[in-house]
Amino acid sequence: MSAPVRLVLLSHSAAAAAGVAELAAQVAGGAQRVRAVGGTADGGLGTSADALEEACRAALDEGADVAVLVDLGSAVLTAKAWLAELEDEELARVRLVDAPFLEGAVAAAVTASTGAALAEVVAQAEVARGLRKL
Amino acid sequence: MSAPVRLVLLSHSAAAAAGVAELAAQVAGGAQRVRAVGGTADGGLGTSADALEEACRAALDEGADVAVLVDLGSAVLTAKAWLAELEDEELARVRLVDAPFLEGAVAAAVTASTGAALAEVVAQAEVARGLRKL
Amino acid sequence: MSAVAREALDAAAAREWLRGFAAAVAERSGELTDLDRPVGDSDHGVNLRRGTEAVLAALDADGAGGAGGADGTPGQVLGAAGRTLVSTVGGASGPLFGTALRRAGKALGEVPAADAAQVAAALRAALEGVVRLGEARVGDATMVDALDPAVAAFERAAQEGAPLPRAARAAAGAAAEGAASTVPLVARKGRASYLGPRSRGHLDPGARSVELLLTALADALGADALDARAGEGA
Amino acid sequence: MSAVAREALDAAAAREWLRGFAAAVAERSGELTDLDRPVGDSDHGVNLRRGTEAVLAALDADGAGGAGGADGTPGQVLGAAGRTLVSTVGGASGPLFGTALRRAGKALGEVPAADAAQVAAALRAALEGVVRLGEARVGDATMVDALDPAVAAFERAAQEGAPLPRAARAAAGAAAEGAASTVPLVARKGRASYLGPRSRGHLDPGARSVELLLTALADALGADALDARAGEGA
Ligand SMILES: Nc1ncnc2c1ncn2[C@@H]1O[C@H](COP(=O)(O)OP(=O)(O)O)[C@@H](O)[C@H]1O
Ligand SMILES: Nc1ncnc2c1ncn2[C@@H]1O[C@H](COP(=O)(O)OP(=O)(O)O)[C@@H](O)[C@H]1O
Ligand SMILES: [Mg+2]
Ligand SMILES: [Mg+2]
Ligand SMILES: [Mg+2]
Ligand SMILES: [Mg+2]
Repeated sequence: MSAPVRLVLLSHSAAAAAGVAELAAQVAGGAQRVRAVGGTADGGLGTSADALEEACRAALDEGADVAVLVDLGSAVLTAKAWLAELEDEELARVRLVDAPFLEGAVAAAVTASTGAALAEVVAQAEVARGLRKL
Repeated sequence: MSAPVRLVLLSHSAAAAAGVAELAAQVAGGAQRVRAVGGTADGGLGTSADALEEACRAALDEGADVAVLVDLGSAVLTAKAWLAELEDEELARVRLVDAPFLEGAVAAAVTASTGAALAEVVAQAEVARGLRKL
Repeated sequence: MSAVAREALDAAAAREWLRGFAAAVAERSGELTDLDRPVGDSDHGVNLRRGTEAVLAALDADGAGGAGGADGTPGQVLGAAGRTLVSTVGGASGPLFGTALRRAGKALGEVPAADAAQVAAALRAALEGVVRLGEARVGDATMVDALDPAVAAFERAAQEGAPLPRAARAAAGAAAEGAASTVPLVARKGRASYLGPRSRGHLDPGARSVELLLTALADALGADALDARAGEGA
Repeated sequence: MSAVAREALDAAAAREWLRGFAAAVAERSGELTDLDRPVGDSDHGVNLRRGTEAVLAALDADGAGGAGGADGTPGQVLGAAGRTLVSTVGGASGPLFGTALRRAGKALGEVPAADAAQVAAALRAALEGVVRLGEARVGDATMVDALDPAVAAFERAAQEGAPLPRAARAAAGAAAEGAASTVPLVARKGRASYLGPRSRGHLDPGARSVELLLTALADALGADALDARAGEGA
């Protein structure tokens, strides 16, 4: 059996992260699977590497694998800079997802809720890139 | 000169709409260009056609054109059902955008901030579909 | 439920239809939400109930005067209810059911009392509106799987000269079968489609609601009274 | 600013470098943010200031003992500051400057006092870290347009046997030119790239900060003292 997958949603906006987490948790049938990380420590718009680390660490420590979704380019940099510090064993358990923030989070949450493994969760979220709505 | 363009962001989550609006307003250099519409009238997750109508109507009444971004499939239905009731003159001034919610909103906001016309704002937002982050 | 079989859908019957639908949704709200759990976001009953309660409130507020009043046409009654559903439901079912009722209302036009053929045309318009909006086809595991055969059954009955209530009962039966047919299907529209093949094995909640809607129509038209009479006659 | 020209970058010099950078950022914070207005989101000065203040606080807290203390190596001092920047800045410049300092620190390894060649290698590692993380090339209108020529100028000076402070001054000069070179460019990385061709005509804020960083290095190494002495000697 593969490890359960937790989502970490990293946005420059605390509200955007929390709102998307709320949507993802609804389709995933449970908030425990999704962690929102948004805004700077002083409440402004930005990303906090410390908050990212804390959210990912909590999931890893529970034995879960982690899919990280990011909003804008600089969140990618924050996430990649943090990933660069991980040891190989943990690095294999965290994946940065190349997907639209909200759509990818919802797709990942649905997939994770079925007990799918990290690679499958990431793949489904990345399918959301390019999906048409109309 | 083309009409100014306002964005209306329709999400099932009030927080998601507000957070994305906050990000879009930051890059667009002004909150007056972006309206967040999220959640049901009773504060739950869902979309309110009335709130959508109100936000779009306010923009149209100011003489602005409107680009509507939506989060999930049922928001598309809400928006399309509302659009179906518009008269042709107004219908030409409102466009439903086929783009990822956050990424499309940011691209649309940047484009709108340059004074671009509705068609160009929509086109730039739709480019965000399929863009890679990594 | 009408104690007498009606020969036409007038404004009073339309109001009774909507009230009956609202009552059924209120009663089955939990079941509808449960159906939405495995394949959706567990809100279908809550959504529809919010909408139908708003419809009830508007009917009550209008009294006998406004569009919903005794003076209105059935088309006005349905159109107003459709707008209320679009405004208030909050989920996909709002614009879909709302569009259905609005289109039906529009198709009825100004007629004060619609006969079976006119109701058939209105239901066909409702289906077309739902399909145009949601782009689902039969087999996609949505409400269309209930509404499409229901409309076809109503048309068939009307063409064969069945009385209006019986056509409605046939439609309700076909809707129930159509809803049941969604169980083995893979959803291709709506939230359930996010699940891909894992959506198989569940009855689509919106299809069940369509069954409730058409059952309410048959009830409002007095299909049972007709059946009872038929039973007596036999 | 060091009153005497230094022959090596030791931990004390590294700390002075970081303090000088923090002071420059504090002084120019408004300008940096203004540069970020037309092409970005008007927060570059605020971002970097948040980060460099955290670096100062950590230096103060460490006193003479910890990684930032007199006993540490310059590599430790820079590595710790880099981690602080990644943690605290909140914008793209955080991971980028943070990675630059961490990579520089790592390249310095355990040396207690780095000579010009070792500092050159550290700066090259910093540049490589920034490029690997951000994937910008020269000409994309980012901080790389300042850092790349600065590292090249430093290496050239070091190879030609220039004293450490003079190599740093050459790097600072090249960074300034590199920053200015971004004005006519279309941004292809970072937020400014959202603007497409409309990003043309503006100096990249991150490139200006790199200029401040290298100027602070030259100052911390006492380049001015060296120049003054050279002036006296002439
Ligand atoms: N595109 C569509 N076409 C037809 N019916 C749809 C479509 N999308 C959703 N539905 C119907 O809507 C029902 C779900 O309604 P509801 O739960 O109220 O909305 P939501 O999915 O937004 O939470 C589904 O069971 C399905 O019958
Ligand atoms: N991918 C990248 N590669 C190199 N430098 C980058 C990249 N993205 C952004 N930058 C630099 O970061 C600067 C902006 O920093 P800052 O305003 O603090 O962050 P943000 O853009 O997240 O608000 C830009 O001026 C540019 O020099
Ligand atoms: Mg639902
Ligand atoms: Mg819903
Ligand atoms: Mg910025
Ligand atoms: Mg920023």
